[in-house]
Amino acid sequence: MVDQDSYSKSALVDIKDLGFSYNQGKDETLKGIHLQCPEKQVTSFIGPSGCGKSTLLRCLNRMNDLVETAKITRGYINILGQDINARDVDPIELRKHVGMVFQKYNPFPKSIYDNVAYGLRIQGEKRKSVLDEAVETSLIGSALWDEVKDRLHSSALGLSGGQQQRLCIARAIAVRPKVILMDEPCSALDPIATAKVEELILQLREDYTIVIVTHSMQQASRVSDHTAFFYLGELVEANTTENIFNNPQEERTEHYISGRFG
Amino acid sequence: MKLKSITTALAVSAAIAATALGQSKIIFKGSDTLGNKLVPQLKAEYIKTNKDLDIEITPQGSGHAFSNLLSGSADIGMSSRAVKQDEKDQFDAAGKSLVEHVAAWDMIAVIVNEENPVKKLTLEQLGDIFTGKIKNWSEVGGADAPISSYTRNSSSGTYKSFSKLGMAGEDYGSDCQKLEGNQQICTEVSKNVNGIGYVGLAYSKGDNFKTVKINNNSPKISKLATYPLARRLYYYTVGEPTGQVKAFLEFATTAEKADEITEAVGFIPSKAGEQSAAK
Amino acid sequence: MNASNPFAKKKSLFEVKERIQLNLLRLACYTIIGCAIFIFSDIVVKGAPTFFKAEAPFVNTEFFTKSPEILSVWHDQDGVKYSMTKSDADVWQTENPDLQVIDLHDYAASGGGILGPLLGTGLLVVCCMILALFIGVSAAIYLSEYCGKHDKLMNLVRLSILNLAGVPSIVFALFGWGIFCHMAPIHVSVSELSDTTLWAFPFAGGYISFQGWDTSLLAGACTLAIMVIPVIITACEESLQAVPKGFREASYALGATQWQTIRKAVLPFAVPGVLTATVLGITRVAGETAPIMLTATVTEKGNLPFNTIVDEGVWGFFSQSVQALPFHIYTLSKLPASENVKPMQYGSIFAFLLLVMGFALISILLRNRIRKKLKW
Amino acid sequence: MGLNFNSAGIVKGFFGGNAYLAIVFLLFICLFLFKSGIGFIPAYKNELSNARKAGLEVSNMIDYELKGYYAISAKLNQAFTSEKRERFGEKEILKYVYEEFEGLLDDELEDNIDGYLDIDEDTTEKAEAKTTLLAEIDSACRGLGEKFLLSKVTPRIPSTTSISDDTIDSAIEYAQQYALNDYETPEEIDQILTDIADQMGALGVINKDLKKSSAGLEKLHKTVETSARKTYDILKNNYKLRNSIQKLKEGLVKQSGKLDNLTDSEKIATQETLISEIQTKIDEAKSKIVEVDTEEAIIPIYAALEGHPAIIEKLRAVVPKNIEKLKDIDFISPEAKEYAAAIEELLPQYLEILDEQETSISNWTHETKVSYFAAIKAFFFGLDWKTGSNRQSLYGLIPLLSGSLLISLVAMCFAVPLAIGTAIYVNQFASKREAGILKPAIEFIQAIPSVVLGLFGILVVGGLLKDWSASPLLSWLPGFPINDRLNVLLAGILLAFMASPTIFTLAEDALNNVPKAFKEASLAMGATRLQTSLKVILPAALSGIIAAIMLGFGRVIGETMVVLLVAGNKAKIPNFSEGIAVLGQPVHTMTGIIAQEYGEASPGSTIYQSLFMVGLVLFTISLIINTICQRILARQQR
Repeated sequence: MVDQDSYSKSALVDIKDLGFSYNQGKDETLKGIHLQCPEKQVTSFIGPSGCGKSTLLRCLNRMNDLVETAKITRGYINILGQDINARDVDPIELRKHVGMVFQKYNPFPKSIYDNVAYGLRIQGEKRKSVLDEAVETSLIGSALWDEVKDRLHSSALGLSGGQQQRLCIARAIAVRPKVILMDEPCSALDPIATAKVEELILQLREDYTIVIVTHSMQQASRVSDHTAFFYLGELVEANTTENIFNNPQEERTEHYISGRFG
Repeated sequence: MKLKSITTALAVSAAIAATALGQSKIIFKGSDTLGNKLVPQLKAEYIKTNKDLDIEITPQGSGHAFSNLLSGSADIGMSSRAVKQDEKDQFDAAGKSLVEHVAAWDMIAVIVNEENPVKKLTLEQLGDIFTGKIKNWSEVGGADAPISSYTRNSSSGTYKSFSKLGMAGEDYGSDCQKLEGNQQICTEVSKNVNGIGYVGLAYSKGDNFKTVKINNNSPKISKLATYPLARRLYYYTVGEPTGQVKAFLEFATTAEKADEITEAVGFIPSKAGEQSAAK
Repeated sequence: MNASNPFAKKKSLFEVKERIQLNLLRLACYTIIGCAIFIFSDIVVKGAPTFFKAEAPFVNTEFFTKSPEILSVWHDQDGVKYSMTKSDADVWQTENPDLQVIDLHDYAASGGGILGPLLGTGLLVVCCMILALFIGVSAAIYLSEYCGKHDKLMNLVRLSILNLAGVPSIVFALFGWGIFCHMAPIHVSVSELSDTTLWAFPFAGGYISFQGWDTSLLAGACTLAIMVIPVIITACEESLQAVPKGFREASYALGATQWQTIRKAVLPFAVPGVLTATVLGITRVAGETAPIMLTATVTEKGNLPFNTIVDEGVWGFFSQSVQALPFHIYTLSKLPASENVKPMQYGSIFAFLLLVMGFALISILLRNRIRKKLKW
Repeated sequence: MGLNFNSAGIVKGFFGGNAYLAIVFLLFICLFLFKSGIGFIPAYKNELSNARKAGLEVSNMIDYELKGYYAISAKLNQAFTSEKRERFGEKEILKYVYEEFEGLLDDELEDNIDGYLDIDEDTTEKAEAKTTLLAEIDSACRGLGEKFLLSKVTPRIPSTTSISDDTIDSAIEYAQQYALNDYETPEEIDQILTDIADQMGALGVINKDLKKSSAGLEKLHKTVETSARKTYDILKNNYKLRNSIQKLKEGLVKQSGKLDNLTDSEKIATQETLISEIQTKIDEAKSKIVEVDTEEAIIPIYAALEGHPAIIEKLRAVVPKNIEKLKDIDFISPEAKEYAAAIEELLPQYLEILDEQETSISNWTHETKVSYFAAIKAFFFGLDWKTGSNRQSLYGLIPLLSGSLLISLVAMCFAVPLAIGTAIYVNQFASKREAGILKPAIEFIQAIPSVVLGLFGILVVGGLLKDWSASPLLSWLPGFPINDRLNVLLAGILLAFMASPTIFTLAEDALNNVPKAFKEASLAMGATRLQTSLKVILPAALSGIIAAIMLGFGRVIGETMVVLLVAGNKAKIPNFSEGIAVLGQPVHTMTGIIAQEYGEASPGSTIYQSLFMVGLVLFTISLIINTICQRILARQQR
């Protein structure tokens, strides 16, 4: 089995026996997940479509609250040592600490500047100097600064797909979250843009804990330190990326990696 | 062949039926003053003895009477004013002659709210109120409050007779609110302390409003000769009436029962009116 | 409470502000609903007594079997109050000669029932919808099935149809009044030839004269039809467009002609849409007052519309003017505010609301049912 | 095959034919409206040019000067009245109480009095009867004081708390005199008025002087008006006669045409009489045409106008002098003081009017031709809508347009926040079940017929609104309590209720069309749902919402029945200078005028055409609004 201790020490996200259902507690989509994501590392979720990996990701910042019939059936998720489904947790505050980047890049129909500044503004920040600085840092952090610094106030929708996705990442890191969740961030991008985003992910690892859902095993192996393989709502195996790809413990993992199903 | 004969028979019998029934409908159009009270009641009385007759009444103002008579869509036009020269010209131009029948006498009552301290007005003051020269009640001895004047709309005959009788032919001021009928004026005056309006005599009794004396004359039948706002109401027909129309008009203008109804409704029967006006 | 909870709710002024804002939004919503409830409850509470009665058959049949008549209200020397239609009052007076009639008031169109207006509205709506559906649905089929999406002329037509759907009803009323009441062609005998006619030529023993139909059922129905045609075309075209393209392609692939395709593979699936459009149109048409006020209605009429067909034939039937519920309500609105008139006022608007709302409800139910049956 | 092809063609032709029929209808509407409306311009031009030729125009100008003066004199009158009440309270009250008695007598004793007056004393019985009646009247008069509910009347007399017994007694006496003296008001009562006027001192003098000062102008106005009216009426009549001759001639042609088809000799004979009758009528009409030489008829007007500058010069001197004198008067009544101040404010305006009108009157000439453009301008920018007038009918759109716009604006002020707020709430915050109830419920409101809403407004809302406006909580607002029950506010509120569902449905659609991704992205940033709605979703849906608002506006401005019933129908430009009090004023609307005046209009008359012009304006407004909205929505869909 996996060497639990080696990464539970610095685990920022700690999932215990998590059960989740989209249907008022019936028909569990996630069945008893145990998983830990270590701090300042990249954890990737892989698995065939419908295996629950995206669902789990959305549980981490309680985006599933938006689905009225969704319900955590058992277990808990600890982030920064706090059960995020506890009663006194405000999902709004949680999401300020757990940022998210989506499958399809979705900048707001506003200017580039407004997009990046959005997170700070909703937190009540009004000082222009602070906003300017945050926008610059975030855009530099997302490797977009050089490309857009001359047109910060033009519409974000005028950027190319890859740029838009990086803008979304810039928007997410502008509020300095602890964790960034990425839901197949490259699936809508061409290979060159994908490479740029992957490069960026590796860069961001320095400062952030990243959880990424991906369809592409190559991507998982390229960017992540740890990999978890899901199948039909169960966590089949979680380990360092190296171990998963070179030395899978479970037969199903091996089959999936070698492309026999999925 | 058989088919043809059947159709012919049908057509003939239909034609006979149609002629036998003759004209079974009288259409009234025009004055709201006449058409909302007097004519419906006359009708109710009249069809007791003429069960087959259908009488349609659409009171929307005297102006309707002449436009509809001209186009032939009315048999009798009700009007609260005499026909205007240009209207007459239109009939002349169309080769039609307009025949006038006096329906009744009416007095235009000026009404104000019950709470209003003003009890009498001179004809001049009245005219000035409606032309917009006088805008505040205190100018005619009332409270210091703006006057809200209510008039009928411009297709009404009362609108025109009032401007002729009460305003020396001057135009209404733009402050007047044009309402749809006598009853609406009563309602608004009864709800507005500062309101003033004019209605036909038949509408002058009600809750929360009272009539005003004009030149020291109240609108009462005995004052017909001296009350400045007295007028005739008319029925108009195109050409001398015939058939059902003639029968109805005869009933409406001469029958005793009709006079009773006229009086009960609040108008003055034409005969009595002419007599006391002559006095 | 976990003091070290990093995600704890932060109590601040901001939160209060936000809550206030949210409640303002909620307030906006419930203000509208509240107003609606106020209006409905007021009408229902005050209208229901006219509508129903305590003993069997629980419905005030008189209200639905009589036309509007004059209402007489008075009291006798003992202070007993009476309120009945003028004709009943006359009977009563002959039967009770020893009771005095004191303080008699008459109110026009406030007694009796609403049969005449109800029938008139029904006739107007039926005639109008027959015309409008015939033209509207055919036009929609042509626009949707025979014209391409890129036919420039037709796109212009579509745009103008959309625009016309928003034209105020009074403009249609004015148009209908000018055209149908004053200019439409009519077959008349020489003696009926009007002097205001635009043009006349002899035909079949009489004249075809462009002198208009006066205020009549037909003029009203045509005016309403023209008003509602844009609505029907738009809605029908939408429902035809919603039928998947695959259906048509499958049908063509089997060798069907265009008409066969439309007949068998498109129209059946567009029926719910057409039906909804119809009911939508009815709801709009039944509620309109201005167009029929100018073109079709009379305030008081003794005969019911159907009696005319016996006396005057089909043309007489269509050329008669009718009473209509909305116009009846308009007449009632001019009456003085009096307790004696209120039963009729509220009863009429209650009946009218039920009618129109009923159609709105039917449209929703119908659509749902048919949708369930035909799913693709 | 061939048959198939043919039937397909027929089917296509059938549908196509119907489509084109629809199009033809729609095109026809535009054409017909345009055609009927456009005839208005020459007709109106003719009326305007007649008014100018006859000199009615210059009479209007003088009237305008007089109006400025009346505004001042009305205020002075009010000042005079309140001052009078304050100074001569007791006599005023006596007069008032007397009038109250007089009314009571009229109501209750008229039969007795009439009887008494009609009896001649030729027989003893009759004399006796007369005495009895006299006694009856006498006692009834004595009883008046008790019947007369002082508590009900006292508050109606300003600055009075109680009425003394002496006053009542003498009032009763006067009332009796009135009754027995053939309804003659006793001289003493009439005297009160003159007494008071005599004793008003300086204010009375000012009042009198001012009244005298305008007499010259009034006389001039009358001269000009009478002379102009005479010419104008003839011109108007001639125009009508020419029109009817035109029509008669057409009729003649028509009837003569019929003659050709007739074979029966009897019918031919009647037809020929008919034709000859028409011919006589034409001749008659022709003989009625009075040729007036406008050049000659205008001469007296010019002659009268020569005196105009002198009159104005005098007014310019007298009016300010008198108003100056007002300052020296010690007003007892505070109201009178206010009125005096108001008069001072009015003065410069009045002098301005005098300057303006004097130049335009001196520049005026009856010879300038009225252009078509002037007629168009007089329609679109005319400040008066006056139809069925005894003198000149005026068709100015501005009062109607401003009324329509004001009502729509008020309606939108209520409807937009409500509807948009509701749309945001239902779309973003309501639970699925809640939204499932709310949405159809609000859409249901759309089906309420407007006439029902209008009647409801008259029966319920109008009264409520007036009562609420009288509440002391609102009395700080200018114009509250509202005077008229039918007003802009009432119409606005009802229309807001009508427009809300329309705006709601379209705005909700627009919000729905915003991609879900925006919402998710914002929420994932830690924005609250409200922040998300207001900062991301609302801006993204903005164009759709604007379209929704515009369509709502289009619906409101085209609504007829509600405004016809509750807007008050006063064809005057609302007085915006009163600020928020403008909401309490009644106005007239474009839709309302069509519904109200169509009965007056027979096809072809000027008013008929003017109504079509108004219809055309409405049509254009709705077309513009719709086109813009279609553009916005189409762009949004892309």
